[in-house]
Amino acid sequence: MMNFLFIMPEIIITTSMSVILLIDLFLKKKNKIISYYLIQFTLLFLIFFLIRNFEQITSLNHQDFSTDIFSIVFKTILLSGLIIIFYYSYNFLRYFKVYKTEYFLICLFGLLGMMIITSAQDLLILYLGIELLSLSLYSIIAYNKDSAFSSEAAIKYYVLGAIASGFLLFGISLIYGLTGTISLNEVFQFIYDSGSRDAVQNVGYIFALTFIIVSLGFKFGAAPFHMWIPDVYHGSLLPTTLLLSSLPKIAVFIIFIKLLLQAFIGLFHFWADMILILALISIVIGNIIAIVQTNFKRMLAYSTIANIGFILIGISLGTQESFTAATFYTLSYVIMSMAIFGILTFITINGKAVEEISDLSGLNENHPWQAFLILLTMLSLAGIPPLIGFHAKLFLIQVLVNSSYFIIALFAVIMTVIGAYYYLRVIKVIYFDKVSTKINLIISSLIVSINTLLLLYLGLFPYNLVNLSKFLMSGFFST
Amino acid sequence: MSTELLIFIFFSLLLVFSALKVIIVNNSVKAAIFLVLSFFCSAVLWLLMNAEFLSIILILVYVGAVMVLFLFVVMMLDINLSNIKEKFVNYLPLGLFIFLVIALLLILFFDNQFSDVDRNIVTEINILNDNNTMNLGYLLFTEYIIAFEIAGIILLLGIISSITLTQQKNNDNKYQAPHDQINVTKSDRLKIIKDEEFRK
Amino acid sequence: MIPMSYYLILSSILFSIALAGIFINRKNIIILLMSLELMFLSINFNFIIFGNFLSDLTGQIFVFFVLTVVAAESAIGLAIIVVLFRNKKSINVDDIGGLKG
Amino acid sequence: MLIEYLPILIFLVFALIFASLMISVGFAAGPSNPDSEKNSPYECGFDPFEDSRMKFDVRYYLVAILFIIFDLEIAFLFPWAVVIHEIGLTGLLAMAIFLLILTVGFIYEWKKGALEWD
Repeated sequence: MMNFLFIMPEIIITTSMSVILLIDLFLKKKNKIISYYLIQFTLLFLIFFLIRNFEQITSLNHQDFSTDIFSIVFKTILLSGLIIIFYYSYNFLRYFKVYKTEYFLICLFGLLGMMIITSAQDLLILYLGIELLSLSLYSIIAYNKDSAFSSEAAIKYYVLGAIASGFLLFGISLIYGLTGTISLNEVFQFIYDSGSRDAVQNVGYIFALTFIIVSLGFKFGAAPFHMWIPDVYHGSLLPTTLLLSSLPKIAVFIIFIKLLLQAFIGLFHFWADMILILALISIVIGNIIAIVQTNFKRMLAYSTIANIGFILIGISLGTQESFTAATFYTLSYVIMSMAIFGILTFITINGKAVEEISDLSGLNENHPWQAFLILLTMLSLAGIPPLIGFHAKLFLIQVLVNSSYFIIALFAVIMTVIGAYYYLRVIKVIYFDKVSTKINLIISSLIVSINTLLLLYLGLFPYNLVNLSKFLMSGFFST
Repeated sequence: MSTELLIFIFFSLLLVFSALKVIIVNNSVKAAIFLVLSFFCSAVLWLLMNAEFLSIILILVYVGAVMVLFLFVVMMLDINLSNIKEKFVNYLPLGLFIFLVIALLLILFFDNQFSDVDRNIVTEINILNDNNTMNLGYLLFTEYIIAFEIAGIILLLGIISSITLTQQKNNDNKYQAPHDQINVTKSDRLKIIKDEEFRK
Repeated sequence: MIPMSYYLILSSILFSIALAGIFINRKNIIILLMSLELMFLSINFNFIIFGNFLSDLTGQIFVFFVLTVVAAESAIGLAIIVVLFRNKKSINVDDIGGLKG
Repeated sequence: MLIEYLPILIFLVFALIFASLMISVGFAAGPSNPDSEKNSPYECGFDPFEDSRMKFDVRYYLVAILFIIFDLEIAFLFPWAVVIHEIGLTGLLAMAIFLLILTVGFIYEWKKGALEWD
């Protein structure tokens, strides 16, 4: 009998997804809360399962579906992130009466896609994981059926996402044609054996890499392929924006690692410059355009683009240090993003969800604690010590200086300073403007406070997260 | 000129023609029909490249199901054709430019990189015999089982999300409910009021 | 035997037609989706060509999965178009300007 | 191998020739003297109110979705059925799981009333 332990988490998710789907069909409308708790219980159980069997799972060595430490740790991170996101989303969706169990189930499909991505060892499974994630994202963006904005955002994202998938596949087909294999390790070996650094001989790989990187740029939301990010953030419901801005970023980062680090590290000279260009354009566009935004979600969208630029800088250097910094940056960005969108999901403005920055004016007068939480996240996003955002940027700039990229380091510092302006503007609105709207809280939540205070805690003691990032990346650089 | 080459040239020209027609016709129904034609031509060309099973699947699934879905949606949306005809010419130069650039780039690239057919890449797979479907099936159910199950999950996601998205909340169709009609009892319809009560 | 480059040139022409179709299409999202189908068709061509000339079946397996996924993807895409049409009564690409982009 | 498909090719060629022949004969031999009244759509003396194409219901779409999904299932069943003796229990189980997953989708569609046609 085959040993199924290596794929057990995926089996558990699929089974419970099917069972909850069937149970939900037979539940009365007022009992739908049961399926929500069942989903949360499944996720918790899965985390427990992974931690319990950590040693046993990571020692397994399966050829097509890796369960090394890297993938198991990332799976645990994704699961715990999703539990918190579901908790935030549930209250919001219930309050605005748009809750359906399908929303969470479709998110679970996305989670399954991300888990498959972390374990993928060949291009076929990687592609299927990416598609599972993308399809579930298309659907939850269009979930708010009554809003024209939402369906517009969905169709834009759909068309661009499908083009990106096409480009990815085109790149994969070229790689397949050039190397004759779709396994990541064999692709690596083939490129390593051919051993040529000459651009003319490698023009096939450069072509394939261009297509793949353009497509990943689309999926990541790096400029100049960022067009969908502001629209989708603006058009979809707040929980959807919360989900989009957090976990898929980790997933795309993992795809970058899998492809660039695991398969194409031999072609480092060719992809480094491409990524660097994307990174610099993203930082400029993100930071400059964010200044003129009045809509809070759009502003955060451009801030996302700028942050993605920073992550890409880390990727483009291609050393162990820089990848560690990029991992650290990704994880801390995801925590920050979950914090800010989490806070926003609990606030209603005249009975509606938060849209404009000016909606929050004078938040401090009636809800000083919420105002303080937003202050913390904004300071962290702006990169002000002693919060985690500061360490993320500092770490990256240190790596740049160590690799003697002084000009880029200077550029990153200047852009961070420019970026601080629009974050501080939010703080000004919250603390110094007059109250103009009736702000209510859906419920006051402990978890969102913990999530936000985590920024401060990790800012004061960043070493755990740094060590985790080092640990995760060490597997790729051991040889 | 061999028969194979003749077939290739005929169907590839037809394929390019119908693909061009897909992107330049105004009417979505016509575009769908031309897409069917291009799928058909591709199926023939795939047959030439020893992909028998896939060429049948292409016709079965794409011509048989996906294009039907497209046509249903076209019919469902009832688009007013008169006001979508304009604005086409404005984008034609751009389209032509993109087409020429990319086509030239790709053709040059492919011609350079893949002109030599045998490039000493040895691939070993378990080939049972020269039956394409059997080989494909054997490979699918030995090496790619995980991918196969993931495909099933993707299909499930397709079902769930398309139903969630398209189903309307209130179904306001009026129809008879024979079951309820038969089970009506006297007490449901008749209320007997006693004479004394009525007088009060 | 037909040379490999003939097939590759055909698939690259198809790919560029599809890409041009995506860019020039300002009338109708459904035709845009059909262009996407063409694009995936040309990619499938690539896989089959390479698989055939490497005498390797992996390419065909890949195509099988791409066909499956793209069918599901177009089903969801059409569902989104149905929702969009209910909200806006139009599927003209130029009418989609509620969001600034 | 390709020679097996020769009958289909011949069939197609003949079908094409005959179909085009019949249509062209119809055009050439039949009497045709059109005028504007003959060519305009007939609707009791006034211009037609609406497009002749009728709007389809969304239920057609839902049925078509189900059709696609199960069409693909059949596409996976074919190669499975051909090699069932070679792949043994593993293949059987794999297909059982696959079918189970799709059955869940089918039950969902059924219970949601996507198949109701009142």
